[in-house]
Amino acid sequence: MADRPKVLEKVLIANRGEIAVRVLRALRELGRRSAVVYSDADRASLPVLLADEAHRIGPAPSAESYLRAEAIVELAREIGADAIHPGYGFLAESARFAALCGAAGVKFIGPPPAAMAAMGSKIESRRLMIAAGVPVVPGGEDPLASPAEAAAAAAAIGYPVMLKAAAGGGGKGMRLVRDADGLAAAYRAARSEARASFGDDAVYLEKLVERPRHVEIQILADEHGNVVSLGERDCSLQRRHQKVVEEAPSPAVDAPLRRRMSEAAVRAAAAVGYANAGTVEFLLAPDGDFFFLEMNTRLQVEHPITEMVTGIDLVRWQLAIAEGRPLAEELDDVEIRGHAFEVRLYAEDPYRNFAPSPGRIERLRLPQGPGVRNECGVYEGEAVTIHYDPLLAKLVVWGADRGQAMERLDRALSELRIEGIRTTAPLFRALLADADFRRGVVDNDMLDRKLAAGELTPTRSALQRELTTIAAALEHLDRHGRRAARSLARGRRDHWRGAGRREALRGT
Amino acid sequence: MADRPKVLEKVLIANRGEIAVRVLRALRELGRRSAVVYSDADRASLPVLLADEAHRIGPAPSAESYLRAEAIVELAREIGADAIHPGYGFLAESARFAALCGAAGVKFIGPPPAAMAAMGSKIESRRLMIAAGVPVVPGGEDPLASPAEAAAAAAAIGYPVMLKAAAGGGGKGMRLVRDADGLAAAYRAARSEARASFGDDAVYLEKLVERPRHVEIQILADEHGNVVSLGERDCSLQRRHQKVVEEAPSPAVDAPLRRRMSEAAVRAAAAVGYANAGTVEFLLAPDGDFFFLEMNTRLQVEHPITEMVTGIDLVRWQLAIAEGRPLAEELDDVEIRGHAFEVRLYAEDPYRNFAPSPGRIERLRLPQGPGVRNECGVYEGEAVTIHYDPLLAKLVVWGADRGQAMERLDRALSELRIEGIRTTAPLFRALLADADFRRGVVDNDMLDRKLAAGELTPTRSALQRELTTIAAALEHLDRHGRRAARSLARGRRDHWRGAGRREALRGT
Amino acid sequence: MELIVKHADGDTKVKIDRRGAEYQLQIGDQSYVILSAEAANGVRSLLVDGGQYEVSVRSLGEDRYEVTTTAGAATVQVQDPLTQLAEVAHEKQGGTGRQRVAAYMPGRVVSVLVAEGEAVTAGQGLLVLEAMKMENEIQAEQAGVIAKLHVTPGQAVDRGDPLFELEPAGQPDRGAGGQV
Amino acid sequence: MELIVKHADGDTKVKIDRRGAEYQLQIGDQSYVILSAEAANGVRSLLVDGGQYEVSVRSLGEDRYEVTTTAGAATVQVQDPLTQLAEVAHEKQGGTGRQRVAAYMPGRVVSVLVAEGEAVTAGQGLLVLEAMKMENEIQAEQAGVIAKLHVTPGQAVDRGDPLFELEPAGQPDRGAGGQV
Repeated sequence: MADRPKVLEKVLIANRGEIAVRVLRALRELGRRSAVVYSDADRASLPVLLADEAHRIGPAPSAESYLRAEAIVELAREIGADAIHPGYGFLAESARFAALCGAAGVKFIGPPPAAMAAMGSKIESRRLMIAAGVPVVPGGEDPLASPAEAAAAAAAIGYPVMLKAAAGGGGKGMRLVRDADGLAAAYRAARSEARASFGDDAVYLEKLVERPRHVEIQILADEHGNVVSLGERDCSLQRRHQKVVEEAPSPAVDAPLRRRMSEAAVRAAAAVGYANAGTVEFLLAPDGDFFFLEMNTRLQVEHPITEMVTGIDLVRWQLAIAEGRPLAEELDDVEIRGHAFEVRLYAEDPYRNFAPSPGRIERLRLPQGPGVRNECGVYEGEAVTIHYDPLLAKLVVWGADRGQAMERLDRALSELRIEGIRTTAPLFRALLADADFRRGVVDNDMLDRKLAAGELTPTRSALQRELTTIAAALEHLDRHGRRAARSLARGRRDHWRGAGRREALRGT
Repeated sequence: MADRPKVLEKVLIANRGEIAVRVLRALRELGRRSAVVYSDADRASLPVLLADEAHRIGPAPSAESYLRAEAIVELAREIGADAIHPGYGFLAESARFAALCGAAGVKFIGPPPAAMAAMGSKIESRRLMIAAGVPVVPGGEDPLASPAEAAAAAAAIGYPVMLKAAAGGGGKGMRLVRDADGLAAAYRAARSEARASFGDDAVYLEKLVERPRHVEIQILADEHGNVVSLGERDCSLQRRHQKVVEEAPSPAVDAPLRRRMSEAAVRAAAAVGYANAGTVEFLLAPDGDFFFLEMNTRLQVEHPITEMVTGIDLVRWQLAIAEGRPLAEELDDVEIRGHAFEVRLYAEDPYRNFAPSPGRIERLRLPQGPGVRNECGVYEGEAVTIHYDPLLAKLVVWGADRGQAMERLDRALSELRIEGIRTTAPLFRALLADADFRRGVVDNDMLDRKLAAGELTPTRSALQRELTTIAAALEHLDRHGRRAARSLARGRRDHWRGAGRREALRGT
Repeated sequence: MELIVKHADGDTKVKIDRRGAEYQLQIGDQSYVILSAEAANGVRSLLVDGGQYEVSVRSLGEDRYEVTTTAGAATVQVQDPLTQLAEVAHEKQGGTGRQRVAAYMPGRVVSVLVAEGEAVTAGQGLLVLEAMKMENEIQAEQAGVIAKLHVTPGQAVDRGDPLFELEPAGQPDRGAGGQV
Repeated sequence: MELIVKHADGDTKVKIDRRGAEYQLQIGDQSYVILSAEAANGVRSLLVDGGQYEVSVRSLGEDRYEVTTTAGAATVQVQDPLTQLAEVAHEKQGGTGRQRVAAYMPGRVVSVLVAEGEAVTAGQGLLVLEAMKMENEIQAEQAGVIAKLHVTPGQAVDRGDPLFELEPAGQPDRGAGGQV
């Protein structure tokens, strides 16, 4: 660990899109020189345009560009970068990459490789958390030899429980058991299904957390053993396990629960010798019990909502920590002010089952004004390619309370225009009209449930349809008014056009 | 005064540009219907595009559109608007307009006409403030009959003093007097100059406030007699008495002074039966004495910086107060968090003595990301006309402290692009490099002094000049590479072109 | 002038006339007087019945337009009645037949789940396309037989590239004018 | 290819060649290898000597360009040597003479401070234009005589409209090839 601060004068950002822009901004504010890598698909991307330096790292596919650990470390050395910021995704949680950086004398802006490795293993991290007194989902991966053994284990952790195949995955060999009566039959069924599916009939059980929320604690840890919590984010709104809306604070967390979760998160980080920014994810049960899920050993996509309610700049602190600076005292008891939401703007078509929607952004108007923050990685006129994660931008809003923040979000979405491609924006307006969401009564499966039931399908009002008709007719008249008049005089040729088209169809 | 809240369902905005957009956003967030008036020059302006309704009010000149008080009130009645928001400028401080609204049964979102009239008169407001115990600049407009009378008055208020012609203006008949020794001679000179200039030799004297700052207090007053202060803004950076940069809190104000100034401002508002949002402007002397300047009986241009450090939405409160709601208790002791700056982006060319710069905005990239708020009234592709105030947009930044806010401002300005017209943006980058500004050591005349001394003239580095050369050469080559090659073969015609131009010049 | 605006959910007939900046529109028995002003980049401000609406219209070619309102974007096609007649005539002559399906976005073919000549049911997965790190299964819109496959696994496709052709079940009957 | 880039503060000679996305530039004795990529709306990313620079170039016609860098905008003119020769020749033949001053922005003439035939000194106020609620005094760039006034108070002017013509002091001598 650094004895005295070593200023990181030049930092290489090993990422792209909005998170590269986020890190660039922090570096520019701190007066540090910023360098980005780019793939051929990203030569004229927004992060490149905003960077002090930009270096080609390979062709478009990630495996040949943003995932080339050795090449990126080599580049950092070549250009004299003092450090690498990995962003999220790509190499951000690769302990191997962090170690490569260390070996090359380039500071990795993140935790020590050992902490990453410990948290990267599901079994190892669970063991460490239990040892550190961090609550984990009761149960365990020890095989249960008989119905009686299963019944004893279930009684110990309490119903309902979930039987799972040790070799399993994908729901095969899984059985939900609500009470002791159903256990023996479910045990036998699960074993037999596990044998059939995986050739291994070992099963174990875990307590079932019903209607859980995903609540996570943001922590900062310096390289001198200090760890602080900056409160929670509620990320329960997920589509197929992908977060789409986050908020802070959580409507389900009060001050005492926040304190308990924060203490658990700080213990979790301390247990692995963590340093830098990190997030401890928990499942929160409706009764207020919470259970360690995993730790994300990097900056999170949704970090801005914590920044909005605390006033703390997490990326600045990542830099400061990497320079060996100790955490400031005022971080010990940060006050939460107001309420923040983040919605993720993906290039996906919510009217079409979230199909990817690459293409040129013909128009981009970001909302502005009070309480609005845009974390956007693209610009108007840019072509969104098929090569990477479809996250284009995040819209973040702040309000004095949850109600005001929702009003701002709705207002901001009404200003937002992304044209030429489809995005998830319409989903959020539908969500803002949903009574459960408005009351803050959500759980991790709610979005998928509602989508499956067709409840959140964005709709077009009769008025909007009429406007579409009007606008198209006006445009057509202005463009073709003269041509149309002419076409009356050559009706026969129009018939020809029709015939030509018919031929083409027959030819297929 | 309203007994119980009357919801203002539809509000007409009697303004244009960024302030119309600001008010629109608040209405949208509150779910109220918004209507704007537009002149012919503003038919496709940003406020029109964002409004629920838009109504033509006349041709481009303000006198025939935005200043047509009767027509605007009549329109409000016609369209069933419950209220009119005047923004700032135009009719915002017209007591007559406010009275017209009242007579028509349309709520004027601002103070009662009597309060506006009282504060609109320099002499009347000074009298009221003295009666209310609000400090005013010592001295007075009573003519001084002799050098002895002048000496007595000067001794009473303390040196230095300024002798002024009662009939005066423009510096004629003014004399600065630093001590008793110089008074008699200055008195005679001022009288004789006053007689020569105005045919009236009456002179009076006022205490001279040296190197004053412009510090103003934001207040909110409800219609039930409650008034609160939301702290101060420092607007000392002015060019020819026009504010260009504002910050909150003031680097010159500590907690006890803030309390004293706040108390004075609350007394000032109470003295005239004020209601709604208002600003009490003070001159702040380096020794901490402060003096009432005037009260602005409307929303200020620079209101966002107060919103940034308090978390309070002033336009929402304007609406709530106009609906007869009482101030919330939490407004009594609002905590200031962090530091905010606002810079005003005018369509003026700082490289050309701030000449107006109308034209089409060929490119507009607003800065985004943490701590940045744009209050922008225009869009890319819009033509800025010559008809109105040249304020295009305000860039507002927030930081955890003044240093971070300055870093953010510099970063945001580095992202900002407004092309096709010139703006004041380069001035602010020059200002951020100024040692006095960075230390917060400013006064009301500093900007003019430094500009006159050529200190803040934005400069282009050798590198930037080289880049300009390179970019132009590349563009020219890409456009004309082929044509240029051809032109070698027709050198004679190029000589002809030169000759043609010569002829044209001779013809003028 | 009369136009037909074809939405995904059906056609709307419009009678439209322009007088300067003012347009007179008739949709069904509803009449509108509309003021339109162009902002920039395809954006218009429409004043209709006391309301202001920001709409954005982008030409996609072939009289197709993408219109964006506050509710999002929709693609419509505008036809004058003569073109419309030609198309109706074509359909009456039994022009529908084999369904040719093209890629609606660029991507890579991950797997082909059917073989040429195979009978498929409506909704059955036919092939999997990958774009933006997400896999998308292309399903049969109706029952029929795979008449032709144009792609193989691993192949990159562009928007508009043909993927396969489907001969709908019972099609020959319908083509001969019989009732299904 | 050789070009002359004319800045407000002087001319710069450039030798430039393109090979694909790579440009070779020589300015004075400084050589550059530059990679350029176009973003959108006139914006380019230039990679020069390990630095990335976002520049924006807009053609103003007649080989004039407005270039915006982080330091703001500047207008330059690019000429190839032949055009340059033509202009130099023209100046040598004494083509400069009466100075014609045009409005550089649209506005309204508030007042005219001089009369035709009046002798003026450099820096003297000649007329006042109003635009955007601000008044702007137009001053004489050099001493001379007002040869012609094109405007009267109250008149609206467009960008480029002639305001007045100034016959510089001593001009007839210069025109005849004499030394001033």
